[in-house]
Amino acid sequence: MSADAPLLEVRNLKKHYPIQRGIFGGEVGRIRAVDGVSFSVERGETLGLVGESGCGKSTAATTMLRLEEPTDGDVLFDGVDITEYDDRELKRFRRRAQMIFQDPTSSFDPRMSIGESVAEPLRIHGMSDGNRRRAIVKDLLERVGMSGDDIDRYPHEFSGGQKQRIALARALSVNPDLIVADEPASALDVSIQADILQLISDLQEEFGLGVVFISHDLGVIRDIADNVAVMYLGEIVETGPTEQVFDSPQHPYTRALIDSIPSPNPRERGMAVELTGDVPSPANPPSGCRFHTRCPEVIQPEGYDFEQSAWRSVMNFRTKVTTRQIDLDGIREFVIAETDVTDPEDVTHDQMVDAIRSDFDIPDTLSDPEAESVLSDALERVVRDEFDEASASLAEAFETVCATDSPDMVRTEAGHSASCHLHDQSVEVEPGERIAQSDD
Amino acid sequence: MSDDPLLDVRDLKTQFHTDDGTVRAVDGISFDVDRGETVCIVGESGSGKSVTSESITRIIPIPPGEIADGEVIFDGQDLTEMSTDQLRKIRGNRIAHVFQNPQGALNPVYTVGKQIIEAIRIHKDVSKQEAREQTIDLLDRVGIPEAGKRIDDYPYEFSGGMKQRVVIAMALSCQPDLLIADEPTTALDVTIQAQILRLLGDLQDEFGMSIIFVTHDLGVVAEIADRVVVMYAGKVMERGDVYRIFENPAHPYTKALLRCRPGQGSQREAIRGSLPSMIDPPDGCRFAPRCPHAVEDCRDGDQPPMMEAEHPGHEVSCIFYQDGFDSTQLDSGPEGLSASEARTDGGESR
Amino acid sequence: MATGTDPDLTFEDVDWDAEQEHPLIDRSPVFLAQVVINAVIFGALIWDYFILNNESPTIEGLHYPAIGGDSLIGLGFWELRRPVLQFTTNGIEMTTTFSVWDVTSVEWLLMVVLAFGFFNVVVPLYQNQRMTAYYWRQFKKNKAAVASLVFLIVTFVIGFVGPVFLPPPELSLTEQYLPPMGVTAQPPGYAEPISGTLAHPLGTDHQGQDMLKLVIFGMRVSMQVGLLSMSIAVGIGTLVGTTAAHAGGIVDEVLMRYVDIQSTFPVFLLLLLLIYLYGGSLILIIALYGFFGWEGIARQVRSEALQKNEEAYIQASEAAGASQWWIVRRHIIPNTSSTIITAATLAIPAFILGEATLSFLGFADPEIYSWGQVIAGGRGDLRGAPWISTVPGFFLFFMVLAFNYLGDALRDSIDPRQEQE
Amino acid sequence: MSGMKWYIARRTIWAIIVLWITLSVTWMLLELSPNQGELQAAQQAAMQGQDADKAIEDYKKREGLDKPAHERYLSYMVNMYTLNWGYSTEWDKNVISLFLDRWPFTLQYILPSTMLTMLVGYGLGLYSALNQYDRSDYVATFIAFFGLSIPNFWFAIVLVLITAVWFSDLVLFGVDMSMFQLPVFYKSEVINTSETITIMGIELVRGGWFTFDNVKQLLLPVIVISTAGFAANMRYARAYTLEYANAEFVKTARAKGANSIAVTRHILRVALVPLSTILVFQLLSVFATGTVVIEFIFSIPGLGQVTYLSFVNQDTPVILGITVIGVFVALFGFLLQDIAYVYLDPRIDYGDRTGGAG
Repeated sequence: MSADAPLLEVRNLKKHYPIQRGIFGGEVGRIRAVDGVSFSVERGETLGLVGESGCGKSTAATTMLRLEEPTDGDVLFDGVDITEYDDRELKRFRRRAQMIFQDPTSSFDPRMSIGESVAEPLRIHGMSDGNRRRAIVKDLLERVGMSGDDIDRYPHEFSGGQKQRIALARALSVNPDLIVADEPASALDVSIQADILQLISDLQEEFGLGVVFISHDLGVIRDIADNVAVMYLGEIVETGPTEQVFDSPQHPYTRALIDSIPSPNPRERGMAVELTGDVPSPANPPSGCRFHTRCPEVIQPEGYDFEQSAWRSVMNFRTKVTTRQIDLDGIREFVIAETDVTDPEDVTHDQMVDAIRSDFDIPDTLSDPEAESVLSDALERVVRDEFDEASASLAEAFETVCATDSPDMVRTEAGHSASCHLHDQSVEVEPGERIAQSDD
Repeated sequence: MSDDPLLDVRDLKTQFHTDDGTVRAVDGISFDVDRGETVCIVGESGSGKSVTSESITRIIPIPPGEIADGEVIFDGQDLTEMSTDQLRKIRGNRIAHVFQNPQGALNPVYTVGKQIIEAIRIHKDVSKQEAREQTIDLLDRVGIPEAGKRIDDYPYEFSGGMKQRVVIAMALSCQPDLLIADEPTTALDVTIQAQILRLLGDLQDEFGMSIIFVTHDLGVVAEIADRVVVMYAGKVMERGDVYRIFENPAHPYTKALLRCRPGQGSQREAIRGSLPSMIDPPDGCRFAPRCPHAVEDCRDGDQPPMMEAEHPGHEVSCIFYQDGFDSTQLDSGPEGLSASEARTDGGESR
Repeated sequence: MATGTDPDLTFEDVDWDAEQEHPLIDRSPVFLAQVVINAVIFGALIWDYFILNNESPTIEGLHYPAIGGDSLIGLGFWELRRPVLQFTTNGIEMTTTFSVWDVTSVEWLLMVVLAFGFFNVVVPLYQNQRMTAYYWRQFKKNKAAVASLVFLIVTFVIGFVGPVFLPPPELSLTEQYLPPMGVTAQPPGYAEPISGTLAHPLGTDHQGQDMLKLVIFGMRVSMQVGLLSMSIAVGIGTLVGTTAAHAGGIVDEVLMRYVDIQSTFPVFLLLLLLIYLYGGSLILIIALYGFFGWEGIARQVRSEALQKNEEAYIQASEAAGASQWWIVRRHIIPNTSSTIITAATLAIPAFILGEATLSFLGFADPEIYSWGQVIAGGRGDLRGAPWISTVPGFFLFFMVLAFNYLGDALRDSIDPRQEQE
Repeated sequence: MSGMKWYIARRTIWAIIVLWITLSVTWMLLELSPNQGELQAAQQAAMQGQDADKAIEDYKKREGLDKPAHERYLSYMVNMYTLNWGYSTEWDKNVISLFLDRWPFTLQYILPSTMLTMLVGYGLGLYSALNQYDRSDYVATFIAFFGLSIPNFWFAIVLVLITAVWFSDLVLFGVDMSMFQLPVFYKSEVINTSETITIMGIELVRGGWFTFDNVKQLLLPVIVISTAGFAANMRYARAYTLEYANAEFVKTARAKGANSIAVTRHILRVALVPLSTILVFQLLSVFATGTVVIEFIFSIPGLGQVTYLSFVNQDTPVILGITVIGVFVALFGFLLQDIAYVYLDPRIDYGDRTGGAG
């Protein structure tokens, strides 16, 4: 154990879940819930882990505490790798690192009084004297703003906010060094959220705790975290001091996320950057930069010159062609629904091409004639059900580094780290584009 | 078109009869909605905002629910007087609903197409083929790619955001005059929420309908509302123009709500205590037990009547706006409840 | 260490290295009492089977001669067992038929089950009075269930206490087909209609056995079958269910596949087959119902335990360092107990009905006073003496009905899913 | 839909495996038990003053019991799968042809009972759930508990007492109830005679399956066996309907303006998914016991009666055959249930399990 080591350091942590089939469970694929994340937390510091649902932030929490076995990577606690711990050492570690959960209702055993629940970690770690436990629990309840007389009451007798206070008392009971809080305030009404967050930061200050605070709510993260790590699809895309990340986000995803928060000022409407589509499946994450399928700032290939929004649409089209996710019969039916044609046989090629263009919001003609010829050729082929050829020609013509190479985490000009090709010095980017904002 | 509002809710009371007593979920509220405008009903969970939205077309479960009193005038007709058969002709046709949880709002065992076609054919006398073509068109308009293919998919094959688009398409199937959206973005991620909010705005421009938008998120309110109704414990606390509500909030509750939004750092302040019992609500102003400015008179009698606050159309239910009180007192620092007093009350939750 | 606890102790003051040296084993007085009681029962059982001669009764000295004959004519049902001294007259030892308590295997089992029930249901309810009061408030709302509970308790007491004081029903050629009290009928073999009397409140059957006694002795059989089969089935079901849920993987697969197979095999046919092969003694019927009636319970317990495994309090306990055994014992089993208790309450009537059906068809032990047998015995005399078939049927019906109402109400009142709403 | 075919194929293979396992278990049980035929042979020999041991040996040779266990097992399995189920001494008939003679008598009341069980059970369950706080819900619930609790053999006796004994000489409100009197025992002659009678110029056939007389004598059996079945179905239907009655999609359907029939259809269609998984089990558990009891009480010469008598008379080949048929019917039922489930629930992933997702 070294004194300078951070309280918790996570290095390249991975958690994959196998997808099994059949009785004997042959593995046919894996869900990459957490796919190589690294960060560290100091004593007395709060790290905010933020991302959309399904980005793997909760899995990261349970894996870094070894509540689930990591697939790969190291977790250093006080400089010692906990993934190497045996059962006895793991139990000691459990005393020093505690967890708080999202749902205050289900995090208490309905058949135990809250006194028993708060005392449970004490019992588990060997305090056999009931009177001592009772004294400690009463003191704890008072410290989190409850009354010591509540000790014999049952969970259903408390409100959500109160239960979350009691959950904090339980986490504190064994005097831990680290607390991992998984969305501790998101099940609560906004009006009491602030109280719980205040309590967490008060306790953190009082006891010098390291806190990993997980949330999907950027506002909450901004209020409580010292440092923030933004997750997308199992990876961290940007990390740095909270104020810096919020004031000058360096990754397009972070920018989009911050812009998506509705502004509390009714005079500043409609400023949001709209991300198209949904988060892809972690079972089959996109190649290269995982965000490239939705990125509004995806880098254009060399030698073409057209609008970013049209480029984005062409990229979407390309993705669907490659995965053969364009259903010609469906488009034919769509044409019938939109036009006077009634017989599927009568739908012309041009109508089909137009329908696909409008479906992907691709302009009637691209501003770059060379690109337009590649695209219209590909569209023709798709309508003729020649997906492989279309896919090949599109891949050749519209190659982008975002889809081929995975970006490294680099230090940006703003002073903190992000993993995006826009900051990657080896990638040729036109001058104006490096700090490109959304185009509308 | 007349100058009358499209919807005029007057003194609506909705109750639920339970084993423990009568829950007065909505206890006499009034507001109106003009044609083409968006009215946001905002409040915490348990404030009665969802029940209000479901009482308009009486889709609350009856029993145990009951519309005990009040009028709901929609385009000149009182919906509370209507028979269920008459009301059915309005539901989905002239007033449509979108609910919070798109996961639950679609029947899992029918294709989305079948469910939208059903919505169309309930009100319009069209052939199945025609309804199908209209459905594809609707799905395309709400931004579902490859509508012609997706129409035959089951709900589980859609993501949360896409499901909500399907639900919106279903609600728009008969081009309603009024769309009631009950927390339609709460279950979604912020990025998807932004998509849905923009979609609703675009569709409103296109169809010219009015929207009642129920939410607890003031950010969303600021994003889309024309007018705002602030509810607390079954009562309206304040209503008015969105700019007034955000720039000059009148009611202590509204002020408190604005102060407890996340993202304000140390400025952020929680509202102490918790929601009163809706079975046996406190006397006087419902917010008085949690109000930092409450005085003796606040805890007597009924909820104060709506008073005009500075500007016409901006009304507030607070005795500080009545004669003999000074509403500027509300701007000063909190008094009344001391911090320790408010900390652990909370009362029994359910 | 344990004495003189500082009331101002806080969590920061604890020296965990010192605390961890203390033993973890929980030795509560209740646990010790349970061990002692079970030891006594098993000791007695061993004594009965190995030390005592198979022929001799377990408890001697409680000699109850059945006082029949002339002196007590007319007492009918009301005649009780009375201990009487044995005496010798003129060098001839006078022996009358006396009954002693030769504890049967069924009764041994019952004692174990009752002790288990007392320590694992009654004592915890007493210890957690706040929770018990909460359950009771919920349960009380269902008036029919409260009535059922009272009815069942009365039935249980009568069924178990009755046969201790009452001699078993006796065949009597002179008292056949007596109608119940207040009923006038003309049973077969009688030239004129006769009325029932107080001596036999529910009349007698075609062999002159007192109906009320048959009902009371039948209660005991039904209760034994219900409780014991239920205990076996619930025991196996809980074990298999929690094991499958907790172990997961191949263990889960194998156990649940076995459950599939067992539920495919028509239990009734299997019972007939096994009774055909091994005879229909009461203990066998109880065992068969117990060992082949648990699949449903196992499935329910498994799915409930799987659900509980997902609850945050399990994760919280794990995160606090609890062992798997701790989690199963402290969280999973207590929280699936409502499912288990409900399943148990609903399994009892099913087994009672099953045994009655078997004995109605004549597949059960003819030595046992089962209601099914009495009902079957009266089938031929429906016209002349309908009470023989109908009276025990009423009791059977109400007992099963009461258990069903009770189970339904328990499901509503102790289901934790409802508590969370 | 190839996933579905594969799923059904797998379920079929599983059914065959289960059939094999149960047959093996039955064989083992028979092996382990004292052989009745052997004992009979010995007794007979002893009574006739012959050598009992030799008689047993002869018997074993005759029945092929002297061969080693694996050969006996093999020939048993072959016989079972080739429907060579042996000869019933009691009925003096091939076991298969005995069953072929008898099954229509069972089916004729089982089929209407199944229909009644489902229609009344689901109908009443749906109705009582949709009127949850109504008095009618309490009444329906009581009816269900009544059906669930009444022992069917006793219920049959009580019905016989009322309809056959009391109605024979009861006059109620001036109406002679004897016209409603129902026969106590089933008369199979009704099926076999082909006499016709003429009432008011209309010619009526008196013999055959679909005749008034036959329906009349099946009335009580159908009522008794349906009562037991519908009660359980009603409880389940009510529980699942309640689960979905306040679901969001039902609210959505009502918000669309759907009428109560359409709303009910939405609920029922979803509730049918879990209901389909227990229906077969419910029916089987009621019918397995029910047929034996009903046919015993009403003397219906169906498979239930064959079951009862074969056990009473210890007719081993018949007992074995009945067991196989029971297992087969159950397996077939569960297979149907699996297929129905696939059709009812589009979300099913055909049994493929995914490891824990994040």
